[in-house]
Order: sequence, then structure tokens, then C-alpha cells
Amino acid sequence: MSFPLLTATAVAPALGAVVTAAVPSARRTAAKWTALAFSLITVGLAAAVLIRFEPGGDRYQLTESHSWIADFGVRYELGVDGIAVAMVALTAVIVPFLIGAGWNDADHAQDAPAARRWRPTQGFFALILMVEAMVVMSFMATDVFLFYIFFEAMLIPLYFLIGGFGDRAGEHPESEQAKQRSYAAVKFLLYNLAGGLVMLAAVIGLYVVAADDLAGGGTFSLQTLVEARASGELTFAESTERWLFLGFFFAFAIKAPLWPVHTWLPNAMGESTAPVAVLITAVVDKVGTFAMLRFCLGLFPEASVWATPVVLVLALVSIVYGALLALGQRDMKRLIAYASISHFGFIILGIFAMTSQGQSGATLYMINHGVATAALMLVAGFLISRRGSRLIGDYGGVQKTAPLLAGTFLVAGLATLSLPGTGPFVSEFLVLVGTFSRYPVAGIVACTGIVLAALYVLILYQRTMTGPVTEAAGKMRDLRPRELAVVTPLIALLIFLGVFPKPLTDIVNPAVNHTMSDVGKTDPAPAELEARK
Amino acid sequence: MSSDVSSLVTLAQTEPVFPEIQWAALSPTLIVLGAATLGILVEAFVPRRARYATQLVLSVLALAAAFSAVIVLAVGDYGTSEALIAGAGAIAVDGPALFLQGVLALVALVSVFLFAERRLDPAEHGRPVDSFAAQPAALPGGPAEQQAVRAGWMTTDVFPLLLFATGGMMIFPAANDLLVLFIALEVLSLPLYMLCALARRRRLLSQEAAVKYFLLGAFASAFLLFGIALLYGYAGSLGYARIAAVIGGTPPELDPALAATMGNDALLLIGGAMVLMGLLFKVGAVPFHMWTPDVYQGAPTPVTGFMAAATKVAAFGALLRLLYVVLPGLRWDWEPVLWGVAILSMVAGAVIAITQTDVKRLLAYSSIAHSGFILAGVIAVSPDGVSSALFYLAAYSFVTLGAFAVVTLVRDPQGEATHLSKWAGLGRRSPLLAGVFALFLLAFAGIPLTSGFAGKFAVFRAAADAGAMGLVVVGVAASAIAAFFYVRVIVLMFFSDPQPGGPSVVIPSPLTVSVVGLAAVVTLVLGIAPQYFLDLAGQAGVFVQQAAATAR
Amino acid sequence: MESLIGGLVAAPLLGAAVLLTGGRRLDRSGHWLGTALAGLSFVFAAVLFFDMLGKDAEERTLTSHLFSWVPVEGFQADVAFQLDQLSMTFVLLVTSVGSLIHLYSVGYMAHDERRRRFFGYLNLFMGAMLLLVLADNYLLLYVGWEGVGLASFLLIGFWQHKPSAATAAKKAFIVNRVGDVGLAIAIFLMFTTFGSFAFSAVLDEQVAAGAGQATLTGIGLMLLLAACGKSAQVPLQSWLGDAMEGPTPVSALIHAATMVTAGVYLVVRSADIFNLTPDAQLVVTIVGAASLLFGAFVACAKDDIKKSLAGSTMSQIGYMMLAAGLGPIGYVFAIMHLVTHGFFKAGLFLGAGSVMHAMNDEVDMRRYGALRRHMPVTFVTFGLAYLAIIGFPGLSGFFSKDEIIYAAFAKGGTQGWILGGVTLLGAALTAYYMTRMMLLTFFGEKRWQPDAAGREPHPHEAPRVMTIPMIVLAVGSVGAGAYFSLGERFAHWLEPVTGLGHEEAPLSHGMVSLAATAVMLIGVAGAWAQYGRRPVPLVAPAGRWVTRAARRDLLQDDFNHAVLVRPGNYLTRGLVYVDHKLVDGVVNGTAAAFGGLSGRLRRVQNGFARSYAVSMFGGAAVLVAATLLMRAV
Amino acid sequence: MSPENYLYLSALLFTIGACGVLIRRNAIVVFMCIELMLNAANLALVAFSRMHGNLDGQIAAFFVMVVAAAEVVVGLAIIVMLYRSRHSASVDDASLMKL
Repeated sequence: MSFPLLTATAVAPALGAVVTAAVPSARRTAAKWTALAFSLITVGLAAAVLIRFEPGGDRYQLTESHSWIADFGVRYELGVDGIAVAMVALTAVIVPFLIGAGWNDADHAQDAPAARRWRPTQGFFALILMVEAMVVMSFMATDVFLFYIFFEAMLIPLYFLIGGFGDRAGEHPESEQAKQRSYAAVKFLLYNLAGGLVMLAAVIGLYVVAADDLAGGGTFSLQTLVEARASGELTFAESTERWLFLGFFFAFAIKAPLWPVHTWLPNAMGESTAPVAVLITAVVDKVGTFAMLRFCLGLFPEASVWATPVVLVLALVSIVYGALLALGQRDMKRLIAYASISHFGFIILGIFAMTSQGQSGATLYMINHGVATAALMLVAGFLISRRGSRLIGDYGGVQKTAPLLAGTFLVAGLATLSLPGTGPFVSEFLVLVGTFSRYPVAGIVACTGIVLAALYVLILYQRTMTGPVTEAAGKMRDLRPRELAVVTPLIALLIFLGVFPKPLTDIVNPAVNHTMSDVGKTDPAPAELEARK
Repeated sequence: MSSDVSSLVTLAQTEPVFPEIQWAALSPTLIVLGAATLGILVEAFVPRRARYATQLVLSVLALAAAFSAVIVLAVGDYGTSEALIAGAGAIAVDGPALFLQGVLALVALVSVFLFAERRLDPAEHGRPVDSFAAQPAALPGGPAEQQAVRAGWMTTDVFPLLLFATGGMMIFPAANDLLVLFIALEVLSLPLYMLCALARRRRLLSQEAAVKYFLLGAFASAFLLFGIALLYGYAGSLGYARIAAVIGGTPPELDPALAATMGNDALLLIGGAMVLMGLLFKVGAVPFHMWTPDVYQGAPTPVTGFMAAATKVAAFGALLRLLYVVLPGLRWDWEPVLWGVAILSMVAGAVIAITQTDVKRLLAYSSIAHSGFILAGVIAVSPDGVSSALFYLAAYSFVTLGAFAVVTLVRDPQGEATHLSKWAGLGRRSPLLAGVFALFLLAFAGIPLTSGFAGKFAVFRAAADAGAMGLVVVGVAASAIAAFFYVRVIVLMFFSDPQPGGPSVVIPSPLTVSVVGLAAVVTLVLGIAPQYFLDLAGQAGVFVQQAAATAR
Repeated sequence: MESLIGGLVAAPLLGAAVLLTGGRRLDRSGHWLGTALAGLSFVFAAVLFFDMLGKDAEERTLTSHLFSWVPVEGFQADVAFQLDQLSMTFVLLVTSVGSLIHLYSVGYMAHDERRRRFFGYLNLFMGAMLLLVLADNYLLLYVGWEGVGLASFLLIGFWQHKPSAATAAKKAFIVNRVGDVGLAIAIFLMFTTFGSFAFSAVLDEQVAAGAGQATLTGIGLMLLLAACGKSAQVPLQSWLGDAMEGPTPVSALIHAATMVTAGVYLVVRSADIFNLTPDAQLVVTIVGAASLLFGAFVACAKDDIKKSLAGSTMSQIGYMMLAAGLGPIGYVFAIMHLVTHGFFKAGLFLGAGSVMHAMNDEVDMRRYGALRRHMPVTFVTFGLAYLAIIGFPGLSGFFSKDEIIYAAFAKGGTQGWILGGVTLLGAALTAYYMTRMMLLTFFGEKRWQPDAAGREPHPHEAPRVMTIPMIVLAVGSVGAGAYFSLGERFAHWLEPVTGLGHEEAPLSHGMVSLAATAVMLIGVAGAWAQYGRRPVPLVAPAGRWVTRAARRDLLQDDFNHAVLVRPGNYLTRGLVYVDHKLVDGVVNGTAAAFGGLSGRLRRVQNGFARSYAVSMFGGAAVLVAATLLMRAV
Repeated sequence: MSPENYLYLSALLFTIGACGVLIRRNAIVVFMCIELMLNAANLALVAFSRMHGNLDGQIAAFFVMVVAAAEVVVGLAIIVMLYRSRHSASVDDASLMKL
């Protein structure tokens, strides 16, 4: 048996979480380094996955398959296609930066008198690693049930991260702040749990249908199910398929999040520390969109096509609505959260446009948005940590005193507004082209997102960084070496992805082709070529 | 038993035939009941100083032996191919019975540890005290009680009571005869009524709980008994097999003279409904649930834990056997009714729990909701349904025990601090304990990787497989509502600041530690690697149906 | 040779990267590095140019494929360059004027502590602009398109501590973004129609003819929208005036000579599409004509020298746009006017910068006056550029503008007369506002005022590093037109790319020139009458509503504010409310509803054992009844 | 007399008992009503036994009587204990726990 590389990739951070949590209370620096070391090991393992993965090879590679809960037809099945490889790599790459950015975020809690037994610093990093392990696992799982388990279980550590380690900077006094924080954590958990439970019903329904149709009895194996569908062994009644699709989609839409089930995100991102906010939006939420691509389209192609019009409309509403609300925010973290909602609209638009460009674009978008938001949010976090306020109005003229901070903020912001030359441009353009070629009107409506993105990013930049130097900015320190070390590679990555995304598209393209053939769609042919025929 | 007893009476004139009792097959129950009787003798004859140790050892040994006996029987294939109806048709020894008896023995064993915990409160008059009143009949705090405490009168009789109750519970799901069912019900209930009244602290609440439990329990058993009478009237027998045969329209021998009275459907339906009601009372399903919160709150917490875990197991076992063995022919009659009960239980339990402020009441309502979930599996009427319900019961009972064990540890000077507001910030003071409690809550909520999820999944899957998708959807919705209050407790423990003068967590003896630890381990194991136990439950999913299967 | 094209783009981009990430080490030498790399780029351009001259007219196009950029199923975007005569023209303009302005900035920005960064941005701009004109497909062009927008944003807002500068920068970027959406949609349309957006695939009359008329018109209009944004044409003109907040070299390079003319490049580059869609062409001419007059009116009213020049720029680009809309007959002259305008407008801005430099950064022309003696070089170079722009016979503007006026008349019919009339009116206005500027700045009485800090201005000539670029540009302003026109040299140079049309106008060339000269003289005379003969008041008289409106940029900002900004603000505020109260309200409301339900239901648990018994009894009754009923049904 | 009449009587007694439980406040009386219900069941058992002509019902009745006796022991103990600490045997007074 070959080395279970995928399992190792997920186990490494989980192990790291355990080890980090076990570091004694007094040695919190050791805990930080432990966490960082394990996250870097994970990067190494993810790199190994990336190297071993052959873009032109089988659909799922590096597969592992063991019986787990035979009674439920559940197998421990892992495997990666191009999209999953990319997402695993994203997750692995982002987390070390989060650890670096949140290096001191939990220390204040540990300084509190009652906290000696609680060990917040250890807990903070252990929880982050735990989330990472679960996210990685859910990207790699090719068993629906296995996926579901981690899809749900990751809520718990995240919940503690949001509720337990809030952002101290806010517009309210501390007690009110704590209330807001726990409200945000509870809302996050209940929202996602509700989605997950609806999905559970659909998962069970899927099993029941599969158990009826398949000779081998009920199974959750994605490959088996997809193949059985293709061969006609597994058939859904039309209404059954639609209900099942809706059950899955609802959960993913909440996680993604799609309008109108998005409201947990601004709270969660606003109240958590910047690294946790990034963890949520850049990594965890991607599981939702990823799962739409893998499960909704893969398992229920006909229902997906059936639901496309509604999903597209919701995605468009997300794009415009998220952007407009971002414009209306006074709190910069909430602004970024609403911007993310807008961006998730693009991702979902790309997925459901059912074109190669749209889906490749959506996949790239997941990566690029992850990196871009990470950069923007982390720099915003650095800014906030200096002044202790999340309100945009409390800043001004920062570029004068902290030019590096302002500069990196601007670059990250420009990436967020999809400036050509940065990664997000490529993906946004692909999504738009892909959408336009099948749904011109949707493509044009989505374009308003481009303009609005420029508005909210630049207004944010203008209000915080430019203008006369305010009192708050006067004594502001520029980025520390640690902070610079966190941001610079992210920005370099953004530019690399914008200038030379080919390595990524080479990996993603075959997977997208598979998905397209699952759905049974082909790209619309150019009108002029059609006419010539 | 009785049908054979009657034939014995009529046949006595010709040749005396003694019924064959398969002692070995009945050994688990017999061991427990025997030990209980022995425990009474211990109370009578062993010196006071040695009683605690003797009773503890006796109970533990008895329950361990009973568990071993169950294992031996199971290994001997009594659960599957060798299943039989022992005791002249009175008691079934089959998969579900053995599985549940095993679970019950374990639960009782663990509960004994909780009963025996004596380090939670400071010693009074130089003597370590447990959760039970020295002399419950005396006025709380009165001179009689003072004297009792000083004299070191210890309520070591709780152990035999527990054993009796356990014995009754072990018979309950195995009963293959309505009369045995009734007797087992009373044998398990009566000791519990008494145990409820024994709290050392908050005696008034404890007594009130006992009175309510007793009166309502007796009320319910009266219904049950009347139902039994009607069923007897319908089928002319108290034996499950015979009744099932009559319902199925294939009575082995039909006396034409009796045709007029037998097979009267009204008797069958009314009787069946009333028996059902008696059992639903025990499982705490809406609308027969109202005793649950009060009794759970008032009873001494170790008793609550035992009661919540074990009674539910036993009662569901009996319910399953009744529905699957006796009433499958009536499936179309009782199924809609149980649908209603299940939905009501799930929704009402979850909704009312939202606003609870006492941990024990909260868990009580949670148990009501869980009854609804298990009922969803029961309704499936398939081997999957049985095994999923069995698995759920096993998983649930340990989570419950663990949760109540934790409740015993969070104390302030007035005793257990069960009011939720006092739990604020517990996660910061005692992260480990709060973490374990959070684990139990998450298991209740059905979060993956805990036993609660595996159980819920199994039950819902069985229901969906049987076409009860609507029930699954309601169950899912109820789970979402339920998640709200579990999460609320977690928020309180972890995200609220500790109150000054709040409760502290007592460092318990290894007894309670082992309970909590075991419960946590079971919760995780059943969540992460449930396959072995699902297999067990799966093998135990078939009821022995006919007396014909009796070992010859 | 092909690899030089890459070098052409890479040199300034490298400069930008080094300067922006190099840190303080480069503070002392960075500006020279930036200038050198810009110069290097010019050298590459010159080499390529002479290489190109050595080839036959039809074989002059060079292509260079660097790497595959975004390869996705059915979607191939490459980083590849195409250098033909049209791009060459731009490359030469950008690198030459760009290098000169780099040089000028060495002097102009000498005292700015963030000079290194300024040069980094300038280099970034040059790189992006070269990318724009060299791209061989529309997507890469889009990259350059937004790249110059970014550079423009950074440079307009270079003095970020001034809120006005930061606001102007943001405004420029956002208005441009609106235009960019047009370009994006045009690319979408091309992709869905032709399956590609490479010039080689799309820009072929035969291929394009295969597409429907509606599609082509759509593409044309979307390209025009993009051009309007970048070139500050109506209706996306509002950012240009504010863009003058940037340092003056920026205004000269980006907002006069090069970037703002990218829109004209786009239209001319897409000639093969526009040629097939007369409707879109007509709209282009209308936009051009409207902008021409709009800019000219604004320029007449502004007292701020740079804003007046900005209006002028808009107006002159209106000429170009109008010409480009006329089809093959106009393309060549649009580009020709673009080049000559690049010289004289850059010269004017540099002159204005020189004046401001001398006058403590005063921009109000009413506070200048009589500067000709103090700043002779500036006066002469500015004056030559002035003569060029008003179309003084023999100078650059005369040749290029007259050809456009002729082409406008050649449109024929009513349209021809209207367009011709507009261009002539524009010429008169140009003469008017430029003469006004000349008079206010260099002639008349001293009207100098101390600045905010109380310092009296002591005007002096600029250092040589600034005057040399001005002189070179003045030479271009004087000679370029004649050089290009001699034997229709420029027309033949561009013909392989744009084609050349010959249509007869109702007026002959001579008559057009005569008319143009006449209206020019009228304009000059009008300005003289108003500002040369009488002393100029320090504070502008209130004026009539036309003047007031023109001073407010013909109410463009008021219009945008009322139609877009304010409703937008209401919309976002409303949505924030909706999100909180309605969308979130449903969620919180559900939670609250369950809480309320729970509170009600728990009251049933009233503590009385007998009521519990009632519940059980009732339950049993229902159970029995239901079972019986079930059987009965 | 037809044995069916005993059944009607038994049903009547059961109903009386049940109503008593619901109506009466005194715990002892409530308990007695429950005993009445049990005995109604006994009567039914015996009547059915007679009708079916087998002895199962009658034997069951004996068992029930024994069980009922045990119940009385436990029940009275609990009620007396309640009375001692509250000086009231009213079921309604025992309503500390609610909601």
C-alpha cells in the first residue's frame, strides 16, 4: 500500500492542534512556533500532493478507500481532482499566514487573571489548525457522508474561534462587545447548523434512493454514484432529484454565503479577529462553493440545470447587493465581509453558468479571492490593532505615517477590485465571459459589480489612508517585520496568479471538463462560427 | 407464562407437566434480582460500618456478572440463531433483549458509581455523605435527621433499590407476556419512585418529584393494565405470540364458542392504544411527558441520570417488542398515531427547552425531544428501524449519564448549582469539565463525530428508508431548534465571564471521574467508529416471534 | 527585433518594480533610474521604428508571442504583442513625450520627499500604456487599459494628504471603471460572436461581416463607452477637470498627451468593426462633437489654468473622436491630430507647470499677468504651442485640424454641414480660450498675490532640466504638422492599418483652411477685446448663467450628484436598513418567534400533578379515538 | 347474568377512578382512585377469563393484587413523607417545580 498522502495532509494539522493544545500554559511562544511548524508541514504535504497530481490523469487521484461504517454504506474515501488539489493548496498556504498574522491575537486573553487554566493562546492556534484539518478533509472526501461529517464538524472549532477570541476593537464598550461577539458566534453556528441539518435530510434521502437502485446497496461514494448515474443504474424521480438538490444547495448556499442567507457572515467576520475572519471567508466558505461544484452539479445535474435560473438570479442579487451594502458600512471588517458576499456571488454565478470558462473562472476565483481577502483583511487587522477601532471614520492620513501599511492595503484592495495584473482579474473575467456567453443579461448585470467594487475599495482606501494626518494616524507605527512577512508573500502570490495563472488553469481545466460532462453541457459555440456553418 | 400456567392447571388432572425454565438464558436478570435480594439481607445483617463497601461491591459484582452473562449468551448465539422464549413463554431471549439487557447492565453499573460518590459535599459530623438523605422519612433538617446523620445511618439501601429497578428494566424489554410486562413495569417503577424521594438537599423538591412521579406513574400503569385486560379480552391470552396470531387471523386453535367475544376489533384497538399509552408514558413522549421535567429536576441527580438513561432504554425496548411482535398486524392503525406522537415530542421538546433556565429541566426536555427521534426509528418497522433505535438508545444513555454526572460536580454552597445563570464562565474556570459537557451537548445536538450524530443518522435513515421522509424532515427541523439551546449553554459556559461567587467544580472521587470519562469515551467511539456497535445492533435487530422458536 | 518589443514594455515596468519596492536606498538616485529606463524604452522604440521603415509597407507588422496567459477550454488569452504602424506611432509618442516629461519631472519634483515613488508611478504608467498599444488582443489591451487607469489614479492622488487630490483620484478611477465595463462587454460580445478576441481573429472585415449588424453595433457602442471613459468624452467626461489635482507633469503626460487619447486609439484600432456599423460610427461622431463643444465652453470659463487646459484637452480629443467616427477618411487625421496635440498640449502643460512653479503653485490665471519678461523661455515655448493649438497657419494644429474640419464637411448632407459647423465653432472657441489664457498669463498688469503662507511670488525661469523638454516639445509643435502633411506622409504611413478614404466635401481644402483661419481670428479678436484691452479684475465677475454653468463644468457634477450619487447613497442606506431589519430580521424574528412560542408552551407545565394527569388522560383519549377513527376511515 | 355486564361495570369503575384522579386533591384519595382503576382492570380480567373459559385472567388478577399491594406500600410511604414535611396531603400544594 502506498503512503496515504491525503490522509497525512489532513492529519498533520490535526496532530498539530493536539500538540499545540498540550503545550504548557506558560510557554505560549512555544505553542505559537509549534502551530506554525505544523502548518508548514501541512504546506509541505500539500505541495507533495500538488506534485504527485497529474493534470491529465484520472479524475480522482491519490485515492484512498477503506471501509468505515459499512452499515451506513459509508467509506473512508479520499481523492483529489484538479479543483480539490487547488483548494487544498490554498488552504495549506493561507493558514501559516493566519498564524503569523494572529501571532499575538490571543495573548491578551491569556493575560486575564482567570485564564491560566484556560490557555487561550494554545487554544487559539490549536483551533485554527483543527479547522484547517477539517477543511482539508472536506475538500478531499469523495464520500458524501464523509464530506458531510467534516462539513458540519468544522463549525465547532470555528464557533469557539469566533466567540472565544473576538476582536477587541469595536464601537461598543467591552460588555456590549462580548454580547455582540457571542451573538455572532451563535448566529454563525445556528445558521450553518440549520443548513447542515437540511442537508442531512437530503443525504439520507440520497442514501435511500441509492439503496433502492444500486445492486451493491446504499452507498455514499461519489464516484460510484456518479458512474451509476451515467450508466443509468441509478435514476432519480424528477421531483426527488430536485428536493435532494435543494437540500444540498441550501447548506452550501448558507456556507458560501448566498443572498438572502448571508447575514451571518458580516457578524462573524466583524466580531472575530482578522485571522479568523480570513479563515472563515477565505477558506471555510470555499467549502460551500466547492461543494456546489462537486456535489450539486456532480450528483444532481438535471436538478442543477433546472435550478439554474433561480440560482443565477440569487447570485446576481448577491453581487450587487453585497457591493451596495459594502458601500454602506462604517465598520471596515463588515465592509470586507459584504464585499466577500459580492464575490461569492461571482463564484456561484460562474459555477451555474455551466460553461468551461465560468467554472474554471469560479475555481480560480475561489483561490484568488482567498488570497486577496486574506491580504486585505490581514492588513486591515494590522491597522485596527494599532488604533483599536474598526470604524472607517476613525482613520485618515495613514499613508503619511505608515506608507508600507497603506501601500500593501492599496495593493490588496486593488486585487479585491480585480485589477488586471492581479489574480482576481483573471478569474472574474473568466466568470463574466463564461456567464455572458450563455446568459448575456446576467453577464451585463454582474458587470455592475466591477464598478461597485472599485467604489467600495477606493472609498475605504481614501477615507482611511489619505487626507490630512489625523491624530490617530499621527503616532501610527508602520508594518513590523512579522507583519510584512505575512503580507508580502500574499501580494506576490496575487501578482503571480494574475500574470501567470497557467499552472493553475492546467490543473483545473481537466476537472472542469469532467464536471461539464457530468452536467451534460457543452459551451455555446461562437455565433459567427455557427452562422458560417 | 400464564397461558402455559392455565394449561398446566387444566392438564394437571391427566399428567403433571412441569414447565421447563431455561435458567441459563435468564441468568442476567436472575443475577441482578438475586443480588438485590441479597442486598436487602445485607441491610439487615451486615454491620453499619461495612454496609457501604459491601453493597457497593455486591452491586458492582452483580451488574458486572449480569453483563458477562449477557455477553456469554450473545456469544452463544442466543441473540440470533439460538433465540428462544424462555420461562414457558414469558420471557424472550433474543437479540434486542440481550442487547438492551447488556446496555442496561452497563448503565446500571456506571450509575452505581454515581450513587456511591461521597466526596462531593463536605463531610457532616465527620462522616462522608452522598447524594441521599440519611433518613428521608424524617423532617428535613429536623432533630430526627440530625440524629440519623450523627449516627451514621447511611442510605446504603439505594443499592438494592437500584438493583431491583435494574432487574425490572431487564425484564421489561424481554417480556413476552402482557402480565410479565406489567409486573416488570412495577418492579422497575416502584424502586424509582422511592429513589426519587431520597435527595439529601432540596428535600421538598425531591419529595414533590416522588409524589408526582408516583401518582402519574401509577395512573399510567392503571391505563396499561386496563389495556392489558382489554387485549386479553380480545385474544383470550396474555401471551404475545398468541395475541399476534389472533390479530394476524391465524389463531392456532379457535374454539367456536369463543368466536363471539374474540376478535372484537374495538377491544383490540382500545386495549392496544391504552397499553401503548402506558409505555409512551415511560419513554416520556408528548403528551405523556409532563412528569419528566419535574421529576428530573427534583430527583437526586445520580438517580435522574440513572432514570433518564435506563428507563428510556427499557421502555423503548418494551415498546419495540410490543409493536413489532404483537401489533405488526395493526401497523396501519398505530403508525399514524405514533407519527403524531413522534412529531409532537420532537417539536415540543425542542421548543420548550429553548427557554429553560435549569440544567436538569433542560436535559429533561431534551430527553423528550430525543424520545421523538427514537420514535422515528421505531416507526420504520424494519430490522433497520429496530437496530437503529437500539443503537440510538445505547448512545443516548451514555451521553445522558455523562451529562448528569457533570451536573453533580458543579456545586455551590447550596448544593448543585443547576440554574443555568450560575454556569456562566464555567469554561474559563474548568475548561476540561466544560469541554466534556460541551461534548455531551454536541452529542445531544447530533454534531458529527459524536455518538449522537451516528444515532440520529441511523434512526433517520431507517425512517426515510421506510418512506417516512416527512418525519425525517420534521426531525431535522427539530434538531435545528434543539441546537439552539445546546449552543446557548455552550455560549454561557465559554463566552460569558464567570460570575463572582459562582459555583465551583468539585474534584470528585475516581468513581464519578470514571463515569464521566467512560461516557465521553463512549460518545466519541460511537461517533467516530460506530461500525462495530452498529453491527451488534444490526444483529440484534430481529425479535423472536413465535413460541415455535422456543428451544426444545 | 521581436524581442525588443518585450523589452520596450519591460523596461519601464522593471523601473516601476524597482522604484516601488526598492525602499529608501533609491531615494537619491531613483529619479534618474526611472528617467533612464524611460529613455531606454525610447531607444528601443527608435530602433524598432527605423527597422520598420526599412521594410515594405505591407510587411511592417511585427508580432511577438511571449507566453500563454489564461488557457481555458475555448478561451485562449495570450501575452503577445503586435507592432504595426499605428502602434508604432503611439509607441514613439509615448516614449518620446514620456521621456521628456520624466526629465522635466526631475526638476519639477526636486523638492518632493516622495519623488522616488513618483517616478515609479510614471514608469508604471509608461509600461501600462505601452502594453495597451502593443497588445495583440483585446484582453491584454484591457490590462494595459486598466493599468494606465491605475497609474492615473496613483498620480492624480499623488499628493494624498490633500483630500481634493484623493477624491479626484478616486473619481477618475471610478468613472474610468464605468468605461472599462464597456470594454469588458465588448470583449464578451467578441468572444461569443467570434470565439476569440485577438486582433487577428476579430479585426478582419470578412470575419466581422459574418456577425449580425446588431452585434457589431453593440460591440462598437461598448468600445465607444470605454473610449469615452478613458478619453473623458461626454458623458464620462467629469473626471478630467478634477484630475488636474495631480502634479503638472502628470497632467501633461497622462491627461493631455497620451493616456486620454487611448480612446481614440481604441476606436481607430477597431476600425474594421466600426466600418461595418454606421450607427455606431454616427454615435462616435456625435460624442466627439458634443465633447468638442463641451470642453471648449468649459475651457473658456475656467480661471484655473490647468482646468482650462483640461477643458481644451477634452475639446481636442473631441476633434479626434469626431474624426475617428467619420470612418477611413478620418482615422488618419484623428491620429495625426492626436500626435500633434500630444506635442503642443504637453508643451502647454509643461509651460503651465513652469509658471506655477514660479508663482508658488498658484493656478488662478487672474493672479498672473506680465510674466513674459520674467520667464522668457516659458513664454516662447508656451506661445509656440499656443499658436499650434489655435491652428495658426503653418503650425502643427493647422494641418491636423483643418483636415478634420474638411473630413467633417465631407460627411455630406445635413450631417456634414452640422459637423463641419461644429468643428469650425470649436476652432473659434479654441482660439478664444487660448488667447485668453495667453493674455491673462503673460501679458497685461501684474496681479500677483501672496500665497496662503504670505509669501510673495518671485517668478523666475525654470531650471534647464525643465526647459529643455519644453523646448523640444515646442519644436514638435511647430514642425510636426508640416512634416506629416508633406506629401501626405503620415497618411501613407498609416494607410496599411487604417485605410484611407477620399471623399469630396462641398467645400474645397482651400476654402476650409480659409474658413478655419477666419474663425480663429475671430476667436483671437474676441479674447483680445475682453482681456487684452481692459484690465482684468482679480475676482471673476459673476457673469451670466452660461458663464456660471460653464465655470461649474456645465453642471456635470451637479448632474452626476443628483442622478447617481445621491440616489446611490439613499439606495445603500436603504439597503443597509433592509438587510438589518428585513433579511436579518426574518432570521432573528424566527429565533424570537420560537423563543416566544417556547415561553408560551412552557406555561402549560404549571406544576400541578393533576393537570399533568389531565394531559395524559386527554392524550390517551386522543390516542384511542385516533386509532378507532383510523380504522373507521 | 351475562358476563358482559361485568365489563360494563369495570369500564364504569375505571372511568370513575380516572375522573377521581383528575378531580380530587388529596393525595390519598387520588391514590385510592388509582387503586380503583386497577381493580376495574382486575374485574375486566376476571370477566374476560370467564368469557374465554380459561384461567389466565384470573391468575393475572391475583398478580395484580399483589402488585397493587406493593404499590400501596411505596405510595403511602411517599405520601406520608410528603405530609410530614408539608403538613398537607394536597397534591396541588406540591407544585414548586413548574415551567
